Amino acid sequence: MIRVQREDFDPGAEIAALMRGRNDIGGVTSFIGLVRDMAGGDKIQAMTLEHYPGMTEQQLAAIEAEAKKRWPLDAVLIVHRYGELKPGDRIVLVVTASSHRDAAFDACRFLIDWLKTKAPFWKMEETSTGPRWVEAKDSDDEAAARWRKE
Amino acid sequence: MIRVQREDFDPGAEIAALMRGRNDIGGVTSFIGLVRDMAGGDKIQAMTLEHYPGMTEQQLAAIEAEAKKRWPLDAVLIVHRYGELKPGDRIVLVVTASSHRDAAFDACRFLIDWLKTKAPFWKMEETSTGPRWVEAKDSDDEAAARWRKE
Amino acid sequence: MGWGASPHYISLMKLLYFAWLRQKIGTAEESLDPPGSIATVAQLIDWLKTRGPNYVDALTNTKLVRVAVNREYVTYDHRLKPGDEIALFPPVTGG
Amino acid sequence: MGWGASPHYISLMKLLYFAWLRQKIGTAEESLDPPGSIATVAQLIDWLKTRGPNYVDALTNTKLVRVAVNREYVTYDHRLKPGDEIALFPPVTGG
Repeated sequence: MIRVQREDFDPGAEIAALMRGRNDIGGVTSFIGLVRDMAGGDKIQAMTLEHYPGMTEQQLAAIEAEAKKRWPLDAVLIVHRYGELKPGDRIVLVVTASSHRDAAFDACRFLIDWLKTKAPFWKMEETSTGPRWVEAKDSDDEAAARWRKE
Repeated sequence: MIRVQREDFDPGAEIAALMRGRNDIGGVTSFIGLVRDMAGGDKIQAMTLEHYPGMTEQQLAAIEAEAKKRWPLDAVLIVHRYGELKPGDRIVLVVTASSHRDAAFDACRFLIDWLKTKAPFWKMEETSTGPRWVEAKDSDDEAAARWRKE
Repeated sequence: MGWGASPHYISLMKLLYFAWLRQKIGTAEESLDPPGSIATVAQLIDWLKTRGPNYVDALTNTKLVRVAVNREYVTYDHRLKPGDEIALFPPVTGG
Repeated sequence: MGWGASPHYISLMKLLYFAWLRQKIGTAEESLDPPGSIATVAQLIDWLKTRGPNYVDALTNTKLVRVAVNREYVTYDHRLKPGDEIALFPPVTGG
């Protein structure tokens, strides 16, 4: 399941809703990404997340489908916010459930790694020296490359 | 932070409490282990978790300290229950927070892998054919061995 | 069939720009009618750069220009079809 | 110093048993006063097995018997000290 929204989300409630009525799930891994108050030595006052409506959902759905193809997952949830955020605010939630904990961990990490290099979101930070667009990180490309299949 | 308790826990509230007032955390990984309703082809009616009070806390604290030594973590939480549980009930929560998502993921997985082979808990399952003690899994030993340093 | 072999007429195309590409070009969305010789993404970008210094500024460093056609990532040699929705944007930074 | 070289007297020891080991032995905890020749965990386990068939049943397959002394894992050649808290239990299955 994927959701792209302006509103905040409650990780505990999201995880609980995903598990509701199911007693066959052995392990749930989740990742929450948050806005940090510092970046590159500068204080961050706010962050605006722009995205490409339509393509975002399509890419997230493709990433979810790929994860389900690769690992035996009982449930998947991706929630990603857009709009204006403050330091400490939640940006993204990825939840994977499986009876195999390795699968839950691997799939969760795969989802966040791929999402970071494929989902069309762009972060603009408001710093004390003005606004600036966040540059893509080589380390994110490398993290995503781990999951490439030949 | 570690906690061993009979009572259930609320993963969302635990994660929120760990983050409260902190704007410097970039990523939070968590793992929740749950009681499954089936094991080895048998229906599970209940599970009793026995533990070794005192040693449990000491082992969990040692595992937490080891994780903090290996990775740059902003926060760590381990909550483990004991006593009688039902299918679908939560058993364990591991939360790691870091500005580096690889560190958060690796540390969380390390903690659950090590905990499974070191923390003195024992599961007894109530099945339709009577009670039985869960046997330790080779796959858990192998998972823990991943993190062994030479 | 070589890519110059059969230039086809591309009627009105929808162009979308995001993030600093949007800011540099000065619009988020426009409908354009490029000449019929424009068959690929690379040709379209070259043609856009003839439209003004704002396009040159946004599109010169193609290492920083990602392209999606109809919401799927494509490479610069991708052939365009009439009615395509073409999005140009910098490397993504979500998550 | 070889491990048989200097047997020391172990006064009252606290023994703890968990899980099926506890069930087989029939108690969770006992205080015992083993003979002074008992210096290591291995010797203690051998001595315990002389105490009755319930101990033999619980302790014969040593591959399934883990040992903690004063709440830390130890190996079978670990030397015991007076006042030690010694726990015997199967491989753990938490998490």
